[in-house]
Amino acid sequence: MLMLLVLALIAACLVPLVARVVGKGAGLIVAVVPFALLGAFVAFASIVERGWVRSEGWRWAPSLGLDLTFRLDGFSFLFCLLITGIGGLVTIYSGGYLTDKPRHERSRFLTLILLFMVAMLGTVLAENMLLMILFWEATSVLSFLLIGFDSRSPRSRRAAIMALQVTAGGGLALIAATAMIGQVLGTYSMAEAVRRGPELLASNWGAPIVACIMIAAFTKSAQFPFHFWLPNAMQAPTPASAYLHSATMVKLGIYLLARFEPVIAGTAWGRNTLIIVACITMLVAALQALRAESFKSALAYSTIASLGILVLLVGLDGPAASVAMIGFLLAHALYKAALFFCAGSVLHATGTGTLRALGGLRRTLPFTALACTLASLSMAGIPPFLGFISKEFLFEAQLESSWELAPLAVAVLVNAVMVGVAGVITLRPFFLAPQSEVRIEHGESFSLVAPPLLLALAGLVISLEPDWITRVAIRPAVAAVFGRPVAVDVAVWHGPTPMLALSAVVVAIGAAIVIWWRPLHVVLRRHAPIEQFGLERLWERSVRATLRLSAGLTARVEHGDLSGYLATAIAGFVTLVVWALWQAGAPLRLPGDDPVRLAEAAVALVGVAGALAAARARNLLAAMIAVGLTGFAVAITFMLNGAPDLSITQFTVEALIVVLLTALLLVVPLDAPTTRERSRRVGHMAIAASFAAVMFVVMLDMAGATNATPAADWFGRMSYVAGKGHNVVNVILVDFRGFDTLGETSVIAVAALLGASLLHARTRPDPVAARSVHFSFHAASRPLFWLLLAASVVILWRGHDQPGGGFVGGLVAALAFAVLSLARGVGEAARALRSSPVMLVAIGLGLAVASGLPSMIGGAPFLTHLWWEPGGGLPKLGTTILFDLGVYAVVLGAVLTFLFGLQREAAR
Amino acid sequence: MTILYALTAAAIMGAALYMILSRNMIRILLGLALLSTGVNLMIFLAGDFSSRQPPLIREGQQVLDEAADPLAQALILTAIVIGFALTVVLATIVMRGWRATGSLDVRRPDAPEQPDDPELRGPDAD
Amino acid sequence: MRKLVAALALAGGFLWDLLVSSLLVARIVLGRRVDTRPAILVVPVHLRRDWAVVLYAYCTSLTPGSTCLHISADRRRLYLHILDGRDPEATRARFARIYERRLMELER
Amino acid sequence: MIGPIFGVALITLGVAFLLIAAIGLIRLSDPLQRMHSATKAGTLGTALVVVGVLAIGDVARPSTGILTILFLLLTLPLGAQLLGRASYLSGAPLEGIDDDPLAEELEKEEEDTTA
Amino acid sequence: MSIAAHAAILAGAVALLVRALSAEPLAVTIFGGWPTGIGVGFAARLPGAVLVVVAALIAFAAALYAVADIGARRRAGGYDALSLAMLAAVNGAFLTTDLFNLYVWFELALVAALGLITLDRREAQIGGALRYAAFAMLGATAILAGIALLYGVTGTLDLATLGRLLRTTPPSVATAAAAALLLGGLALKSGLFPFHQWLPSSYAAAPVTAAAVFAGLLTKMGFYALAVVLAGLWGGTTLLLPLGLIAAATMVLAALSALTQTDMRRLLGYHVAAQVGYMAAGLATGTAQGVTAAVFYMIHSMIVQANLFLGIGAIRRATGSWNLAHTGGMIRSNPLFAFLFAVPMLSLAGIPPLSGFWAKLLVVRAGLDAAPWLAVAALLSALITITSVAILWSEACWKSLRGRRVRRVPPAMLAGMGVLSAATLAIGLMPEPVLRVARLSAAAIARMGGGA
Amino acid sequence: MIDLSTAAAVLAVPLCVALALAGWRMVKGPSFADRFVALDMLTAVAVAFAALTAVATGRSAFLDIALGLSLINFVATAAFALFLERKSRREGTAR
Ligand code: NA
Ligand code: NA
Repeated sequence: MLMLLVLALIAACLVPLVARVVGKGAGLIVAVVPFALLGAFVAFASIVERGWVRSEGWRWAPSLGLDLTFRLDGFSFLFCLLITGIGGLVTIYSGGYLTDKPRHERSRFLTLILLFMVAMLGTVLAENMLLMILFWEATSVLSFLLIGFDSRSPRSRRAAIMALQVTAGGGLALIAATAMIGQVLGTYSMAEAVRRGPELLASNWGAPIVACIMIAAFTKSAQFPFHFWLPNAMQAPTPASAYLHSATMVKLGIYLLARFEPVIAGTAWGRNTLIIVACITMLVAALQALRAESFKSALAYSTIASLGILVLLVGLDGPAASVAMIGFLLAHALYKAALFFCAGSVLHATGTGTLRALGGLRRTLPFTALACTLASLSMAGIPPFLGFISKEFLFEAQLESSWELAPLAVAVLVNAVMVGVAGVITLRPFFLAPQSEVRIEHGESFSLVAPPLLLALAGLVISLEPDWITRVAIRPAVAAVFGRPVAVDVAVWHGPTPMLALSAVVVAIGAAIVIWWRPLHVVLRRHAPIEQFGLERLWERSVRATLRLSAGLTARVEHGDLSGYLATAIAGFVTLVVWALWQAGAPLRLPGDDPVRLAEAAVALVGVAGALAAARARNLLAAMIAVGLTGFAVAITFMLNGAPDLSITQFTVEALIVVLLTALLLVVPLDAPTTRERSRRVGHMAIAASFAAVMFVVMLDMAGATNATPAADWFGRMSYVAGKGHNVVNVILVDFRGFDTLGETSVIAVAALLGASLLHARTRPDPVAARSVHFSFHAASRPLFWLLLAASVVILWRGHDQPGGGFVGGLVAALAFAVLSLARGVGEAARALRSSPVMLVAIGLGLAVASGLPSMIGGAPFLTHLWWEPGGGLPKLGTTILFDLGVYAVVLGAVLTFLFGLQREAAR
Repeated sequence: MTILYALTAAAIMGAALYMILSRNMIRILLGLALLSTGVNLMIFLAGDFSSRQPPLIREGQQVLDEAADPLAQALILTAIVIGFALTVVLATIVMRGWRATGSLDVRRPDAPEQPDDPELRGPDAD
Repeated sequence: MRKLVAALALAGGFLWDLLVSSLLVARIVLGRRVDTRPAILVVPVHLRRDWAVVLYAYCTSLTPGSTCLHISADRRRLYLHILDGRDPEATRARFARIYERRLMELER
Repeated sequence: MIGPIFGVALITLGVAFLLIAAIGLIRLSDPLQRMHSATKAGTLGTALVVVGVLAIGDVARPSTGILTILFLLLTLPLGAQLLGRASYLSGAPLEGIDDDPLAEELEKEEEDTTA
Repeated sequence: MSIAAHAAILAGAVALLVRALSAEPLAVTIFGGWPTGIGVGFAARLPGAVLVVVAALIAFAAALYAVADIGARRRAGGYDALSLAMLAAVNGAFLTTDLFNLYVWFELALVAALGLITLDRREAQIGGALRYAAFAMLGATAILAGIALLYGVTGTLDLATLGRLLRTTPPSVATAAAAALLLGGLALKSGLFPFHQWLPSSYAAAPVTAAAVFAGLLTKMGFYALAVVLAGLWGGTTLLLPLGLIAAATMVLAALSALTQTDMRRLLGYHVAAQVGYMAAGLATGTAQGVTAAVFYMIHSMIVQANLFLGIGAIRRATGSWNLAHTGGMIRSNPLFAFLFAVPMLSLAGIPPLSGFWAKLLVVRAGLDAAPWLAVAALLSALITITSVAILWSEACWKSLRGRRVRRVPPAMLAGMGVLSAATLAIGLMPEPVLRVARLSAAAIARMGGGA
Repeated sequence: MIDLSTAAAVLAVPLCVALALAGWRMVKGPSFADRFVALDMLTAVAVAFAALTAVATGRSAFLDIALGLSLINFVATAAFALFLERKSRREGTAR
């Protein structure tokens, strides 16, 4: 079976390409594929009729529980026959139907149809439920593509989306059910699931599994309250409607329910639910069928009603119900597909599908009229058509089941309506006189006529010569569904039975409906409450509500005010920390005895004062200065606590920030009164304060933890021995954790790239005129520049042993250039550099990386530094110096990129 | 002293966050710079800072005496420089934003601009 | 040699002035009532070289409560802000005596 | 023995000057006057502190200390000039100044350059 | 040139993965040759190694695509260097053995992303960049604070050592808070609700090739770190419940927001967030199965999201608009494109047998085990996503574009998309190896504290 | 013999007062010039702190900071002074 499917898949992709070459006859060629498949399946008949099951299995993704297992039993076999047989006819019909479309579209349509066929076959053959879902969802997607095939029409697109929402939503329910089954049983085998139904039901997931299966089935088979997508799906080209939306796809829900009937029956509410839903569906659909104005929508509603009947039959207990279900499934597939073909032909011929506008087509479309008549007779359940037999089965099943009469009454009524609809759709377009002239655009052709005629005749032939089909298809199917062999007697005449009497009642009421269709139709159409009853409205409303919710949500969440976003984020952080603390319930540790040192405390408080002043400042410059004050205080704090490297770096950074930010502040207004409302300010204050409070508590605990600093101690011991440096911090930066530093250097390099891109240099003359500077500064700037540059080199060189290094060296060098650019303009500073800052960055990054490479020749890891100690009073030399030099160059180049860029930008 | 430093770091972070919640881009920028200062102080607290001796091995010695935590200092140094780089990048972006819109307000409709240009075709056409 | 002497004298005067000016500021600041008479003072310059002018401005900026705010475009005048502007002539004379004269010697 | 005591004394003196400078920053009435206090007393104060450290001996290399003092002497007065001019130009309040020759000069220079 | 470089990177990444899969014990390179726990190292271990491969694949596809999207002006603006820096940052994060080093890579990614966002210097880009920068720096602060707390308590930054210490010592105030701060900061970086607001507007601002790389790499980098921290260091914490709530909210609300977006970039931006929600849901289950699901989802989602952005860039090229209302007709004018675009779209919607289905299935199954409400949220989000995808398809591919000609999509763009679509199909049809890798990854993450 | 670290700790207190006063002026203003004069003052205070730390710890490394500080902070002062001039000229508030 896998081979069949694979071949079919390949054929589905390739064969329809014929339609790009061949015109009308393409359908006939393409139909070879389904008919060949049909033949292949018929070859299995000998197995199936013995009641055997053919299984195949390959491993696919065992750890997902996904196996390529297929299972052909009577029920699948019946489906396969319908899928391939009707599929063949649909392809033929499509060839004749799509004559108005360009060839490539015809080809695409046929591809979709064949792909759909493969997907259907896969669904009914799959034994592994994940595999079934795969095909099941494929049918939904292909249905989406086919409904929207006429994609220029907004109605098609809307209908396609609606159908996808409902059926794929149902697919999700199936996925959920499958996942739960896998959860309980540890397997995704459908047979296992059905066999071990009691186990499923005994688990926690029993009811959800059954409910999800029902939802999946109801959506696919258009049961109340999910039925509304099907009439809309009639936007699909008619061959697709015939195939997907009446004969095959919509029956997948029935397939699923029938397969899981034992499990469903195991719950107290399973059968009841099926029957109630089915009855509601039937009534609603019957009513809507009478109100339908177009040929196709009348068929669509009658299809829904028929699907209701099938669900009802699944719900009823007893063997007769299974027999009836299979019989009706077959009969319906045959006559409904035929009727759809006829509807398509009428639409194709006249360009209109409105029943009231049609009439007298029997002359122009005689074969279509014949096929329609035959199929309608079957649909109406008139003997000797198959529809009659299946109706007899239906009534028998209801009488035999343990149920009350209410469903029977509904069935009678609905069947009567079916008779009425059958009458109307045959008489109205073909036999009654037209109300106005009906223009014929296309006549009949073989491709358009043969399929419906064949199907309609099949309905007659099977009922008259039922033996073969009963033996190979119906009986095995019933046995598969019911679980054991059941005697099936397919015959037109069983003598005078209660069922016959019911049939007579049905036909009588049906005849009345045909006669009074017009007034009935008009009255029903006028009746507004029925529109209200339409769940389509409800669905649309809920979709609209969802969209409104979406828009509202987006508007609320993405309001465009960054401050609101950040407030949410900070509040989120606080909430998370508080939650974590509450859950951890650990006691708060406090730092040990650690006397307050007056000077340090004062410095810290100055830092706090600066921060608070910055937060309060109305003026941006004042805020910047206050931030600088805090930076200063923190730098002094570092100094007081044994961190000279940090201190000097912090001081340098503060100075550079002043230099760079003043360029920005030069162009913007400094006075920036708050735009936050008072309440908002208070809220923000609370958020900020709560974060601060939480962090305070947490930091206390951190400091209170016993301090084990294994890595830091190691660094202290090894810095000189292994890293040849007295300054442990620098050795960590360039050697022990040189890779961090390389990453950080890359950050700076990339920042420089960004700066160069955003602040691209212009060739305009430098507008910063020297005369606007105090002459003292102008004159002193050169010596200062050299002084700072020299200092930076000293800092760089000594960094390995004394406070300093590449970072701070580079920053100080940047300050040197800042002096020059402030005093003499950017142009002169840039000239003093004798290179572009970005080039410097590139060279520096190259140096830093290169410094780590030589050792790799010896097989050591990247960034293993090499040392050369010449002795004799000469300084030791190592690749770390190269590394630090690289860092120096990157930092210098990057800062200058921004410095020059911002100053140029400010001078514009 | 530790408690006081914890308080200081927390207060700096709090003030920084309050600034970040402003609607003025430059305040946000300054707030972020301040925030990184606060966090740096926090890392400092995370290290062992019981000693006030710098982590510099004395001349002629091979091993570090009792000194402040060198690893924490190395981390902070990295953090300071990265924070500085980001502050400057942000300043550049703010500068560009000011040049483009003449506004420092961060509020703006979140629907982005739609330069629908049917003739737009070059590779750099956004 | 003479230049060296001049330079040393300049430096000495400069350091002395630094001390004096600081003490003066201290007196003002610590006084019961802050009593200043700020003024803007124009000091004529007779130096020729730019560096000398700049050095002159620099030195004046250290004397008791005075700072050079501006050097005229022709480098002929210094504009000083002084804390005690009661006797401008005396101040000018003192600058000329202590700094300008020695700078002139250095210039030669 | 003498070194440390002398050094600490010098440092104390320096700190005192710094304190005075800071007080001046508070007590003086306009930015230009405050600038006098901060830069001049500040320069001396820091210089004294550094000299004190040198006097204590074996704490720091003399070269470092001397360079520090030199740099301080170089930059603080220069900074004062720049700040003074900037304060003046930016229109900071100048208390008690009646006669302003600089304003005329700047006006003239402005005219010269635009002409 | 750029394509060749990316192909070489891809080859190197694959070699790394092979090494990771075969190396027993773990292959770690400590840069500088220092001992473990002292120096900063890269480990060729899962899941990092496989994510490096995925990242290289995405970068390779983007490089192909860039031939048509990134012209001389953008290249002069440093596009190549910036995107390579981004790739380096992401790979660094995937491979590092050190917590602080991880932070450094985040910052590198941030700066590179800012550079890419502002590549054209347009007003919206500046706004998007500012927004992104403010958020990202806030997130980085939380991360750094968390790292500081961990360092303060344990004195180490080595992930394996940290994991060992954290699992063997009872929770303290500081470590609990560190977990929370890391969760918050990394949730922000991953674009999880309610920290996701930076995502749509900054993705919408970047040139679309860059946005594709962001979608593939940026948020996943955050999520990877989240997985390493929560599942690796702590091995499940009390924060799983909040993470679950965040995940559920992200899945549902972000998908819901996507529904009504008209700008395709923003629409996909919300989907990026929603998809991270699924991964977080897997993580939030706290089970090995959940972590497996998360890793599988991550591999799938990186490829698909990047491809979707490449796709909308092609639509924009063909129709001249980002606005769904002004797009259309792609299926008729560019059928090959429509096919290549359908693959990631269907995968995003979770249609079997594409990668997204298996990913969602794994998340749902993991959710059923641990927190059924997560599974429900995942399915609800899937339904919304299907609708959103259908709308996107209907508007961009089906609808006819009135009065305007739809141009051809350049072959380079199709090539870029083709690479990723093929990858998506391959994962979908051969989920087993990927699942195996995901399972090994989950085990590797769980082992992290075991010192393996 | 004087205990140098105690001496340094004692001397740091008046220095802190100076720091606080400068900080107050910086926060208070009122003019920008005032704020930056105060920042300049802070440079001096910071240098003194560095020197005191050197005394307290006996490590010359801290005096190196003092050396750098004087140069570094001058650049900030200069940048600010020029900013003040140019800003007031731009906004027409120049004297
Ligand atoms: Na039944
Ligand atoms: Na600690």
